[in-house]
Amino acid sequence: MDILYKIFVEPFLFMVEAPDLLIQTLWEGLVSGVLYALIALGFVLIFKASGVFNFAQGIMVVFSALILVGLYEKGVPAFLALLLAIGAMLVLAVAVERVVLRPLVNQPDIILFMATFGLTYFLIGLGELIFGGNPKEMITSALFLPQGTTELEMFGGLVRFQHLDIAAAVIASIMIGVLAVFFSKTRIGRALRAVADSHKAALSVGISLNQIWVIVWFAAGIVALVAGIMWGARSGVSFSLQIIALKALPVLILGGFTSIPGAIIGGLIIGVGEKLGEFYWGPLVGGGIETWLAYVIALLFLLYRPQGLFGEKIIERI
Amino acid sequence: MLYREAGQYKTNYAADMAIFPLREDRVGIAIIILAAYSLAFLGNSFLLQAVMIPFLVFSLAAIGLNILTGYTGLLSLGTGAFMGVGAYACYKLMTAFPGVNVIVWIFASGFFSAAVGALFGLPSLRIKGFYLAVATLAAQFFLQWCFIRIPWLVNYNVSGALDAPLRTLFGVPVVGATATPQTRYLVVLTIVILLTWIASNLVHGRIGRAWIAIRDMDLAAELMGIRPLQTKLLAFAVSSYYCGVAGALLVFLWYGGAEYDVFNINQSFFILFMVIIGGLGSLIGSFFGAALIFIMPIVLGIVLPAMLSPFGLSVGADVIEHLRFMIVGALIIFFLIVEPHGLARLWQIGKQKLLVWPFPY
Amino acid sequence: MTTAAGSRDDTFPKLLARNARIRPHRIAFRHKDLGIWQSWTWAEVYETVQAYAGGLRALGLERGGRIAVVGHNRPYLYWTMIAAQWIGAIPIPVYADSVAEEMAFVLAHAEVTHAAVQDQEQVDKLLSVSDQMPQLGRILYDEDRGLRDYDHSRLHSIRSVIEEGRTRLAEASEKERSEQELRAGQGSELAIILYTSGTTGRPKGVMLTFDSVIAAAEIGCDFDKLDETDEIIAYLPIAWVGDHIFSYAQAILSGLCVNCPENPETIAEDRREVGATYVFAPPRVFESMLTLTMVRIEDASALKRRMFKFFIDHASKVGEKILNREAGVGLWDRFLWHVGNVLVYAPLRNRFGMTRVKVGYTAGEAIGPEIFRFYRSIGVNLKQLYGQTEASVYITMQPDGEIRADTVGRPAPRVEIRIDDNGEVLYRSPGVFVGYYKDDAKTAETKSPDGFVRSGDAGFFDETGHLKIIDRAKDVGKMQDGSLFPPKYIENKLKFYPNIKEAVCFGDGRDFVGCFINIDLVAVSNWAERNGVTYASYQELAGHPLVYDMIQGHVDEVNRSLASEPRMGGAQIRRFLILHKELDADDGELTRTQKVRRSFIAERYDPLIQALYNGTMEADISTEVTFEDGRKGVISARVKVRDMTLYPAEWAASLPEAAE
Amino acid sequence: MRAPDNPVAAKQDVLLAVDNVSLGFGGVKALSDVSFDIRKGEIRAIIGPNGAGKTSMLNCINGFYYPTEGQITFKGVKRPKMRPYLAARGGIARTFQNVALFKSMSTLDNIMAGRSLKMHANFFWQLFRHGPAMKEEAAHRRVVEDIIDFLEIQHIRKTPVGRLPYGLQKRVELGRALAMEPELLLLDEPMAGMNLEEKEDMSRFIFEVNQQFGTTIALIEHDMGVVMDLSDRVVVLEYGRKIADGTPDEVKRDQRVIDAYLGVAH
Repeated sequence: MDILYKIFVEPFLFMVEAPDLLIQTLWEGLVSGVLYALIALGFVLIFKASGVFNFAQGIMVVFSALILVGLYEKGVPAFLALLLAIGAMLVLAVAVERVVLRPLVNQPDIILFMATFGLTYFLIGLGELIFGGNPKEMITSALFLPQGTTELEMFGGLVRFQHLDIAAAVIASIMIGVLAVFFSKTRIGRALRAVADSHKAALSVGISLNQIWVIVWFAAGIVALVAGIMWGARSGVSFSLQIIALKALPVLILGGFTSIPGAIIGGLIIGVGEKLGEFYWGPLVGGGIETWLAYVIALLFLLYRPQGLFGEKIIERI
Repeated sequence: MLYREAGQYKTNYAADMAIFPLREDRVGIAIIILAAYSLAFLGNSFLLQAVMIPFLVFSLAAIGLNILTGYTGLLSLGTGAFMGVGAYACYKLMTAFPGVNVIVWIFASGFFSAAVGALFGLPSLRIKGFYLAVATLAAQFFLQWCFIRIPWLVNYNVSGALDAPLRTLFGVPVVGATATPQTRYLVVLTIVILLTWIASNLVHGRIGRAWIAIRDMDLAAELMGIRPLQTKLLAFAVSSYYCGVAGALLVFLWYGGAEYDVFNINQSFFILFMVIIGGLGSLIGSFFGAALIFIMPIVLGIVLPAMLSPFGLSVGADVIEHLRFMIVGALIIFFLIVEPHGLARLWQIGKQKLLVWPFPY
Repeated sequence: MTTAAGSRDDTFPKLLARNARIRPHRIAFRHKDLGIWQSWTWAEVYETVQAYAGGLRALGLERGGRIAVVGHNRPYLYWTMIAAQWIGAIPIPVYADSVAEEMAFVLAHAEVTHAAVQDQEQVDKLLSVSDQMPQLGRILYDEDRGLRDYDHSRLHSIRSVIEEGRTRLAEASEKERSEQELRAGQGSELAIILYTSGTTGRPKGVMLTFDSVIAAAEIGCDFDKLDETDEIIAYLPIAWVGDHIFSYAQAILSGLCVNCPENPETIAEDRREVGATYVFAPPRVFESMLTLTMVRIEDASALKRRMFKFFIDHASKVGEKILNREAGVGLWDRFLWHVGNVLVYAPLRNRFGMTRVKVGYTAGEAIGPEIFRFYRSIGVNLKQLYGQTEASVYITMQPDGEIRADTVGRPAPRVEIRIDDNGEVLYRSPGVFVGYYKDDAKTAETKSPDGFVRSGDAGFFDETGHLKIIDRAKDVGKMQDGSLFPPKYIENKLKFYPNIKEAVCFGDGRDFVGCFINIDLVAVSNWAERNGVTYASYQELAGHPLVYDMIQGHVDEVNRSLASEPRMGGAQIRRFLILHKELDADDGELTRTQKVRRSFIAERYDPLIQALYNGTMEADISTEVTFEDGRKGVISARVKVRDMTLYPAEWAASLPEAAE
Repeated sequence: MRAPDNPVAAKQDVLLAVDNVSLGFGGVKALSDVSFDIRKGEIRAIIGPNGAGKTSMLNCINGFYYPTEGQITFKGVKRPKMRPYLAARGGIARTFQNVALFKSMSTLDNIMAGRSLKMHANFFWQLFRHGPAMKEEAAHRRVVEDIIDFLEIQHIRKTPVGRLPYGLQKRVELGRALAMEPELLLLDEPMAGMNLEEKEDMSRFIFEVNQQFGTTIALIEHDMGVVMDLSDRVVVLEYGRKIADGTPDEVKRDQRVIDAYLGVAH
């Protein structure tokens, strides 16, 4: 009975008793949720347009941030480095389309999935070869990202809002908004949506499939760069970031692989759920449950609704 | 070219359905097994310890994953954790019952990972494809967390690591610091051969057909009375058994002790590479994949410095490491482009060519 | 030895009993059925046949009665023959692919009262013409598939007949009677009647006694030292004398094992599985295997093609000598041949299912010398023999070490040969037939009172004592200018080319030789694919100018070779055309053994012959054809004619040794 | 080819009854209020224009879909909501409109897979592929060989089905269904995309299955000639509703059927 009490009653009592801590936890969850969503967005972009489950999205986050920081360290001005990093993402998109996607067109999903594994290895090797394997500091101030903390007093306690987190939330929201507009209002965006529905439809819009792949990979690259800057600013730029990128998977599961709003909401749910779980229930089992809680949440959710939050009900046909 | 199948007629179904119906294949297998055993006496301990033992261990794990992903079509990213379950179970059994022969515990440890695997396979009835991969990812991270957080698993060892106590077989040390690479190689080889034979029996019989049926066309399979959940759970269990045994072998007959970190997500990916590059749905492909993915970096590590030094290039160990990553990554893409069905398909094509030689078909 | 010693075992049932006694556990028959090679030992066959014989007697088959056997090579059909012989009845095997009318003629002519057939298809055929053979009482079948709902008052499954016999044999008296029946058979009695399809007219029933069939089988068994370890694959029509001697008589005599393929579609694979040690096939089988080989090799990679060509060329230089164990092959050449053996010859033999072949025979028609040499050069001990139904096969054979492509060998043991004034070959042997069934006139025409039989073939002995067959005696014609016109000789030269499936030459009594050519669809379509020739139908392909060009090249080569041979220079082909349809046995253009019916073709394609000889370059033709399902239709086409330039004959127009 | 008054079907034993079945996906109604029965031993055709709900009907019958309204009674037992393998276990086998073979397996293995329900050798023996497991394999192989023989596909026994031409694939699929020794065999357009000769063969096989093994057959087919020739009774669907039911002759004369289906050249 004691254990049930500890699981089902005590944490909630604690939430009510110290609402400031709850707010703090929710806020932190929200911020990481937005960033998860941003990474997941990269997956969604590529998955929607090419059906490729891009495992390398995580490494692209690290890789792009690494280029930015690495170039800056070598004396390149910050915003030039930013432009160059964007350029590198374009080069990567073109290269991936030429070397990986084009030869593997029409192969089963798992083969393309594995190819992005190969890409991951390649990028890890390349990144470390050029910039070394040591973790780096994100060039926060050079990019004029805000620093410092605002402490608000509420509910009888202090709640800390890091300016960086606020900026991250705002930038990510803007990014998401831009993408949404891009998809619904521009010709290319509509073409991309058409591709998601059928490849033939895309051809009728007058954009070749190859071009579309380059565009989405480039877009995903930019999203990765933004995510990389934000994550990097919070926890440094290193290859361990790619594990965080794996968190995008449960996000995608919740939101569905093809839905942008799904990715956002899924990101928030995972981010918040994870932080709440760690803070209120983690101590019961010795902590550290953040590493797996997201997946278990996704798994439980899947059992209830296999098609995700925004996916359509799958009607199996034979 | 080497085949002389003329005159090899079958007068009963058992012979016709044999796994190697042609004499030449049987002879080939016998030669390979013989060569593998003689290697124990011919090879030096570097070859046995650093190449052959890990190659065999990874082959076994790859067979395990292949049963799940290759034969049954269920993508798993939790291989590393299932291997870990086997290793930890073996450790607990070995230390709790030191009197029982360690070989028994190696085989028994697989049952624990089988049970855990089946448990995490339960969602497979409802979810498919990448969605299922996430379920196995949950297994991976959850189990890894368990390895760290439950000190009971390492008998409250302060280092938190698994160690390998001395265990003997017929008086010869097989586990522990004093076990020679030769002995360990022989034990690993025998276990791998035995389990490969069993896997081959399974995949060629009713169970294997059910697995493949589920993979190829799950709805049709179900409409023919193949129970999806049972079949998939069996695949999870058998697959995890193999991974578990491989994990136990990895810790106690190769590393001689290990930390939880051995069974991380990268290990899972590593095995998955082997299966994909080797060939989904092929036992021999598992060996090829293990050979390529495991041995290639070793070879690169030896070859690259030799190749780069004439150009006066800096050849620090870290550079080699980075180049290795790049080359492995590029090769994976290259192999997928050249032969998406893996090395096993090349092998099969080669055999077919030999069979119809000198004709092209 | 394995041959029938003494006179005791002078019938096949007696020989079977002997086999069951001396080698009860050796495998006698295998049949690829239900996916595996079902096997029967001699003891099992003996037991089954004895029961079967009793069952047949119960169905009213009597000594001297006749039973037709219709179908592909199946153990139960072979056993029908031996069971019938057990009780003194005469089995009459019939070609399985005969149309109902042909079958009705034979069955009515032979007055059969019983028929044992393979399956529903044959039952239907017989029932459809049952009014033409009122004496046919009972039909037995091997496969019951689809026959369930048939009226079974006169229909029996072979297995039920055997079962019935088995029940009866349980009684001692019946057993005794069965043994009596077995002993009652005499070697001098009629063993079998084989209907030859003949190139003209209705089939004739060749009557053979046990003595002659066994004598003939002995010739073969002794000659090649066959024994119970040998394996043969039985896939040729059971009504053909070749199959009867090789897969029936010699099998029972020497105790070798007979393997029956699963069905006609799987023969190539079944042949490979069995890996026969003793092979018998008409030239067309070897021809089509070679054609397929060449076609497939064309699709191989360039390197492999060059390797193949190199070693095949090398084999054609030294392979035969090595097989013949002749001296004069250098060490290097020998070494190269062995390398070739590993890389090409042995794998090829394996693909042909000839890995274990001790000796193979080709007979029935002349084989193209190049084809013959090809097989020998890659190490297949292929030999030619010359034989006829009337001789129970054996007339001449090629002893080891004296194997040549252009002759058919020396007279077989116990065979005497005489060459007639007009060049016709006559022979006498223990294997010769009794006579044509119910056709004394024909018998008298063919068989002289002193026992010599007219072969109908023209030939001569060369200086080494080997017989050389030129053509059918009546077919060797003379042209206007008196030069010799051996049509088949020319046609065989043409048919050597894989692209040419069939050729029909005309020239008797004419100014020059003209020729119809049938392209080989497999080879030519493959060629077309490689050369970018597109076509929609056989007809279009056959009429394609590029195909004509290619065939013209072949004809030109034949002409050159004819010009270089004695007396053949006048028989060069001056004009040819490619037929718009394949010659087909269903249309009566070929015999059931795939020989061309020259006169019938001449009549049917008269407008084309006119065109050949009146100088026009095109002619229209329409012919009636029979489709596979028996429907008839009309094909018409415009066929082009090509002119050839001739080579000057190198030899004078006389050949002193021709008519020895 | 066949007398309309089939003596077996005349027994009137109902094997499967469909009562007022409706089926909807979201807003779309695939079947509305369809009722008919299938009698033991008969060949029952389900025809109708494209999108009439024929395949949905079969999917309901073998438990792949569960009707939103109405019920299905099989062998006198009302069918609960269940997984399709239970329908298979109950004796319903089926082929598919778009061949649904296990494409990486050989013909033999595909048909062997159809025997899954009948094979029981335990896991232990499966590990060693000896003893009871091997004996069982051989025994079922024997049965499968009979089917191969019946369908005349000996020459492709060991060919991976993915390499076979379409017509042969359909034949193998029929073989796989036959391997289940079903009481009720559902055939979804068994002759679609076949040439005349293949159609004739397939008709013969279907007819012989019905005659020799007494298997009840329900088939969807577009070729009217085949349907009229082969079936004892025909049910006609249009837009998910039943518009006619009866012998081929009756159906042919039905005005609604003529309007809906037969009138248009098909």
